[in-house]
Amino acid sequence: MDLRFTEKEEKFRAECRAWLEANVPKEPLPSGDTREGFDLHVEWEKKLFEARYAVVSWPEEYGGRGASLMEWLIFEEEYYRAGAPSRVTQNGIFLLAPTIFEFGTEEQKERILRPMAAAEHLWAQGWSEPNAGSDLASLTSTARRVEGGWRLTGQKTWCTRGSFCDSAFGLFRTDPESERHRGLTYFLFPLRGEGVTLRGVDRLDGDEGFAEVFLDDVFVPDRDVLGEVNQGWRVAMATTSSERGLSLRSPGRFMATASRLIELYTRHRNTADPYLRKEVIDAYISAEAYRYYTFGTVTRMMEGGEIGADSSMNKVYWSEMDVRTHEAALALLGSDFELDEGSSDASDRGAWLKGFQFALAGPIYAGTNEIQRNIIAERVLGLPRK
Amino acid sequence: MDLRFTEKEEKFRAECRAWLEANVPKEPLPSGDTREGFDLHVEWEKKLFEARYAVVSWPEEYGGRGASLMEWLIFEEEYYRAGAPSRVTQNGIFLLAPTIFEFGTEEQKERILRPMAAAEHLWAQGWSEPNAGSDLASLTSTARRVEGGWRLTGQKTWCTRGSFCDSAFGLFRTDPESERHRGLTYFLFPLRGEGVTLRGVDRLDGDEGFAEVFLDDVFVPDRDVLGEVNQGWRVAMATTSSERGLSLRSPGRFMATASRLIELYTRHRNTADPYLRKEVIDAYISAEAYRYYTFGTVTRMMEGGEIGADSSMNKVYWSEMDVRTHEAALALLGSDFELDEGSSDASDRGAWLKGFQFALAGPIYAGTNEIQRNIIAERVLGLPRK
Amino acid sequence: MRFAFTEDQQMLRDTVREVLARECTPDVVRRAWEAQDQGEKKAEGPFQTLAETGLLGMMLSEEAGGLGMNEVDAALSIEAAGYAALPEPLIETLASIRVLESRLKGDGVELLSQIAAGEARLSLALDVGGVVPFAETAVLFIVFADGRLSLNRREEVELDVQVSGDRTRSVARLRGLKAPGIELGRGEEAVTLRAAIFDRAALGSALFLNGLARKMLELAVEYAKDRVQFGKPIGAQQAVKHHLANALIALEFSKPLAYRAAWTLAENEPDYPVHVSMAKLRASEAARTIAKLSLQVHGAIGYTIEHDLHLFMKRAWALTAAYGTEDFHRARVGRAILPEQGDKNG
Amino acid sequence: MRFAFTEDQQMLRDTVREVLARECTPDVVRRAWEAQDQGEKKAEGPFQTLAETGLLGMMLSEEAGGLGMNEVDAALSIEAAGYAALPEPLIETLASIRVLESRLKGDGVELLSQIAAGEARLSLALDVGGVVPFAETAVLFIVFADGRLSLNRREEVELDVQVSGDRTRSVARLRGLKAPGIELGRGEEAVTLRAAIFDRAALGSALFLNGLARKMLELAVEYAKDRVQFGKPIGAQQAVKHHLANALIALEFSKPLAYRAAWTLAENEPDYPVHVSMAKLRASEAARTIAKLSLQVHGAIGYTIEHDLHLFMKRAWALTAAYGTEDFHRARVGRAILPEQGDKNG
Repeated sequence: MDLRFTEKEEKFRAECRAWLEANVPKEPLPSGDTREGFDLHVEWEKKLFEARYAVVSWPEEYGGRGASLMEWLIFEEEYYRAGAPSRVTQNGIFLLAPTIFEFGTEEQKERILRPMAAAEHLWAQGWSEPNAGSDLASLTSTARRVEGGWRLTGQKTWCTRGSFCDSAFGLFRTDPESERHRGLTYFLFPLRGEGVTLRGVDRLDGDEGFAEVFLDDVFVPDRDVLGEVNQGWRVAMATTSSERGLSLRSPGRFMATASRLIELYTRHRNTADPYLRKEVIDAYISAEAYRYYTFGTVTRMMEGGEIGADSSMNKVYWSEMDVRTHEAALALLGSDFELDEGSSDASDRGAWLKGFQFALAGPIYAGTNEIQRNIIAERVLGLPRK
Repeated sequence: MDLRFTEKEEKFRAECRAWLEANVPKEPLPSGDTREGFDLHVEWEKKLFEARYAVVSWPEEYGGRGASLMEWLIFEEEYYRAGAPSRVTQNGIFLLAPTIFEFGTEEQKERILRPMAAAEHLWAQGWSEPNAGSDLASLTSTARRVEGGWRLTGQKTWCTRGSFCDSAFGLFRTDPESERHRGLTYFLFPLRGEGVTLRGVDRLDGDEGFAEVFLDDVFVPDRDVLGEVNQGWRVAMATTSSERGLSLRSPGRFMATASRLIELYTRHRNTADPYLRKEVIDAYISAEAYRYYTFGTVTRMMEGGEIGADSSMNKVYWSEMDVRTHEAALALLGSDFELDEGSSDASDRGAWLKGFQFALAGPIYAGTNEIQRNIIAERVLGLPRK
Repeated sequence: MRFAFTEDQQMLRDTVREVLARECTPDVVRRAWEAQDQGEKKAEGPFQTLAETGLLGMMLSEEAGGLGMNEVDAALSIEAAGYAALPEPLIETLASIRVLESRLKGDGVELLSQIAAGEARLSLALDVGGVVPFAETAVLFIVFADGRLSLNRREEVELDVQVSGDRTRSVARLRGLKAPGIELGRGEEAVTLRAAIFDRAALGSALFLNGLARKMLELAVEYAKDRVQFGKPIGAQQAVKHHLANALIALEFSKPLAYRAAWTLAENEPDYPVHVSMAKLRASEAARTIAKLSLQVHGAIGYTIEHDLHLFMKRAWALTAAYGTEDFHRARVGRAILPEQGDKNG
Repeated sequence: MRFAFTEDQQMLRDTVREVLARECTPDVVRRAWEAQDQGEKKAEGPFQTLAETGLLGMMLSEEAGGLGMNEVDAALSIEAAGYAALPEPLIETLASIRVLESRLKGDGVELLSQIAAGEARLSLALDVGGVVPFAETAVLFIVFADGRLSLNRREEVELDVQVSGDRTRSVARLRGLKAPGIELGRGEEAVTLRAAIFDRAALGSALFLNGLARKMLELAVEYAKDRVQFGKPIGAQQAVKHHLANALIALEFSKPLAYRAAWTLAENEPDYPVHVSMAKLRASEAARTIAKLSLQVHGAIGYTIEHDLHLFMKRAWALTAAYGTEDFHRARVGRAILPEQGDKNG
């Protein structure tokens, strides 16, 4: 055990910090989940890519720096510490890319990864269907074999930023006789062009965060099948595990939130109810626990271990911590609780109310916390399924 | 709505208070769940009965005062306010008696009720079996028809104060072909005599609170069948509903605990962490909410309504409130938390640690809170069983 | 001791429920949202119909055209309005109309009838620097500023428009007064009158929150029965059952505190503030909890503004902070039951 | 940054586990309970065998017969002792033996070997008026009184016997000293040495609590797999699954804080107290939560002293309050990260 960062790690941190301090926009960008904000975020992503900070842990050939997982955590800490914009590329680089690295052909890697990291080609996820949410295996969208490829038909929903992206990835039933987890194939498919209809869906906080995607006999060439035909479930599980686990929610994000909470408390401490001091301290400790838990996970992975079902613990923990931290912040705001981002008087530009609403999605998406707790109980603790 | 007590109610309260102030032992009795304490508690119960305070809501002919349910609540408030001893008759008067009033023959009422209230004949419950706890319907103890009565064989467990009581009540399978809820009969059976073996089981807090009862061909005359043969489940449900609902846990008990917590806080407030003020206020409000909720229930019942599945809400609420109130108290005690009743220095004679351990049983007994939540969801909210 | 509502009180509630079920559907609430978002003037709607039932003026004396009713009589109706997420200043009107009756003379009396008829919407601006609801739709405001309590027309009040998470509330910051308006009281008297209104508005919020909570719970129950995943309704899953059982418990143990507080106000019991505080605190906590549980049961669909849930959830969030935050009310209970700790925190 | 234990550290843990699995079964712990209840002198047992593995003296320098190891080396072994609910002053011994080595001279050095050999049990009495564990079985006490830190034989210490909820702890109140004993430090130095021992004991308690929590969780998991109700194991019920998942999460996010605190102590990082406090607070909270969940899963059987659960649960409760309560440690973290609020509460 050595909890000092190595000289190399410290040097990397210093570089990241310096670049971010010089380059992060002074004024926060408008939400990346609105049309206007999206474009500005894409501009930022391009800048990040040019400086080779878009995907630090990827091999250099795809625009990364070959950084270690530990260095990636360091980058993330610095990124959130600097208050840098949220990543509109994240569904691509965190959900799809790990699957491509594991299952993709060389051609797919060459063609897809660099434009994804460079924010030249934007990716949305297309997991859920109206009747297949938690129960992903009940999906009914189909792919029909045709000359040189497949024809996709069906409806996908909750495609984050789907209205603004170029392509999406998801599962389709390629074996019409199949049921549940069998006979599914992992496809990359276009969000524009013939047969594709998009409908934006406004999120709780008012941003057009989601799209519904209607596919009517949309052609997808063979080269856009990821992994083997009819093996989509296995391929997809690799991705959902990274969504639930390490990638999407790095400790840096929560450390930054805890710091902002401490700052908010400092401003309000003379009027705040004394018990809020407890809430603030607990929020800080929770973020610290998450940080070191993650250092432990990353050490294990760097030494050849796997995340596995542990990622479910991770997901339950960060999502509930995030809600509670925001609840403490809203209590500190007192009667200004309700002031939204449009308010001139809203504290921190309404970031706490918006952040609270976003936090409430945490226990739902990427597999509800109910499902995660089932996984923990069954796969980690070995309790009986039925 | 009229939240003033009537003159009659106020007069009744004043009478109760005066008698209790004059008669409640100045020093708390030893635990009624120990041999020594039990005998002293029985003495107290006899005194209570002589003054006609043992069963105020029962008809006068059985030793009661024909008091209204509201007056019973008032009596309970005064009883706990006075710090009077816990009731070792409670399994009889609160669990068995309501069933006898509803299903018993005149002969049973005459023979059983008054000695029960007078603490001349002490009753224990015999619901659970080693393999039938939450799942009461899986019980396997049997009753075999013989001349003039039945022969009981089997094992009952968690019989509170069973080692000290005279008789018990419980279900036995009278139809050997039957399964689950069918073919059961409600019996009153002896805890002493031929074929009965008792084994005391020490509870978490060290008191011999439980007994296991082994029955080997124990004869029970026909007159000790309560309700109809093979209708035991229906008869028993009336009793468990009063256990879960109003009877066992009157608001007076929790109001008294909240008052003691306030007093404890007052003593410790200069060293206590400020957030504990919040816990104390919340504990007080919870007890108040419970009190008025109960006034609502009692008003409804006095006007001809039923408790029904609402009693499950009641049970979950008081049991979790009780745990939380004791947790706040233990936090106030600081490093003396662990000092038990044997300690000269234990605050309030160790009542908080003992009370905490007792409170922890609340979410378990009388139907676990998990079962109660199922009942609330299915019977009150109408969610599907499967 | 009788802790139950009369048949008359329940009948009034039923009438209000019927009116609102017909005239204040979620679509109507949604239109109020959209109207605010687009800066439109508020459409006419359920408020007028409610006024026709006599609800708005029910607490006025019979001489003033009312029914001489009290806070207990109104309680279930406010709850029913919460259930419908009525996007109108009902809490504000009922909290203050009797104070207005006692103070308004001459021309002012005409205003009373307009308020009771739902023609002149009335809101409350009880703290300079505080958040004022319905700042865009109300034409009259009761303002507490500079030691005076006054009734002012909108153009007399300096309001700085803000945006609430719940758009139907069209909030603003009270900066002060531009013109004195009709004085209702000054000095000690103004403080007393303001307190009487504040506590009634806090109670009204508690009742409204309980109604919102009931609706959020019902939406979740219905969804849990209908939504099939893994081959059965999600409501058959024990985790979902327990979420909804917890929601119901939170609600059912909040309601008695609100009813009791209504009674103490109706009877003018001297300790009514502590009862109001218990009611408002628990209603706020329950509504927040139930919002969270309901959203969790709904999953992603509840996270969109296409679904109705958010209409109720955002109103609930806003009301938890209106007329005293949870911490304000808890501290007030604390002052009544506990000794002070140190020299603050009391 | 490498956050993992070495193979050597894990091997030591495995050795300790094996010894304890063999020699410190629940029955052995139970006998320690009963011995205390009946005022019997403590039986010999696992402590001597542990001492033979070198665990007690591992932190001594090699010159003093130890292994020159540190808090990180010991961490997993203390956790393993918690898992077995070892009814011996392991936390106390490991927390103080290095301070003793640095201070003891002449005849005192012989005591060190007796302590390391498990022959002379050592306990801590760091506050006059505080609760001292193992007051009946320890023969040596490190006492902080009157501005002095000293090593005393039992007969030199004024102890007022009390009863812990966990009988194996045989606690007493420290009233003061009857004889000066061997002085380890005075004034500022005594305060510094006391703090070094206190924080190590707090960390030891955190690790021990995590071990206890792991055991309580495992007992519940096994029970949930075996116990059949309604025709299936109760562990197939989602509510039980979620209880146990919550227990595991509480534990797994407590452990990293304890390991980090061990490292800061081993490295003598200047901010170690705040890390110790985070570790002790979270371990206490986790153990309390897990005790409650484990009991709930066990139902009535867990509520008896015939079942083993209570041996672990009561130790956990006692340790949450030992070497700083949760509130003490939270306040210490607060002082490090937050500005003061008013003139107290810091």
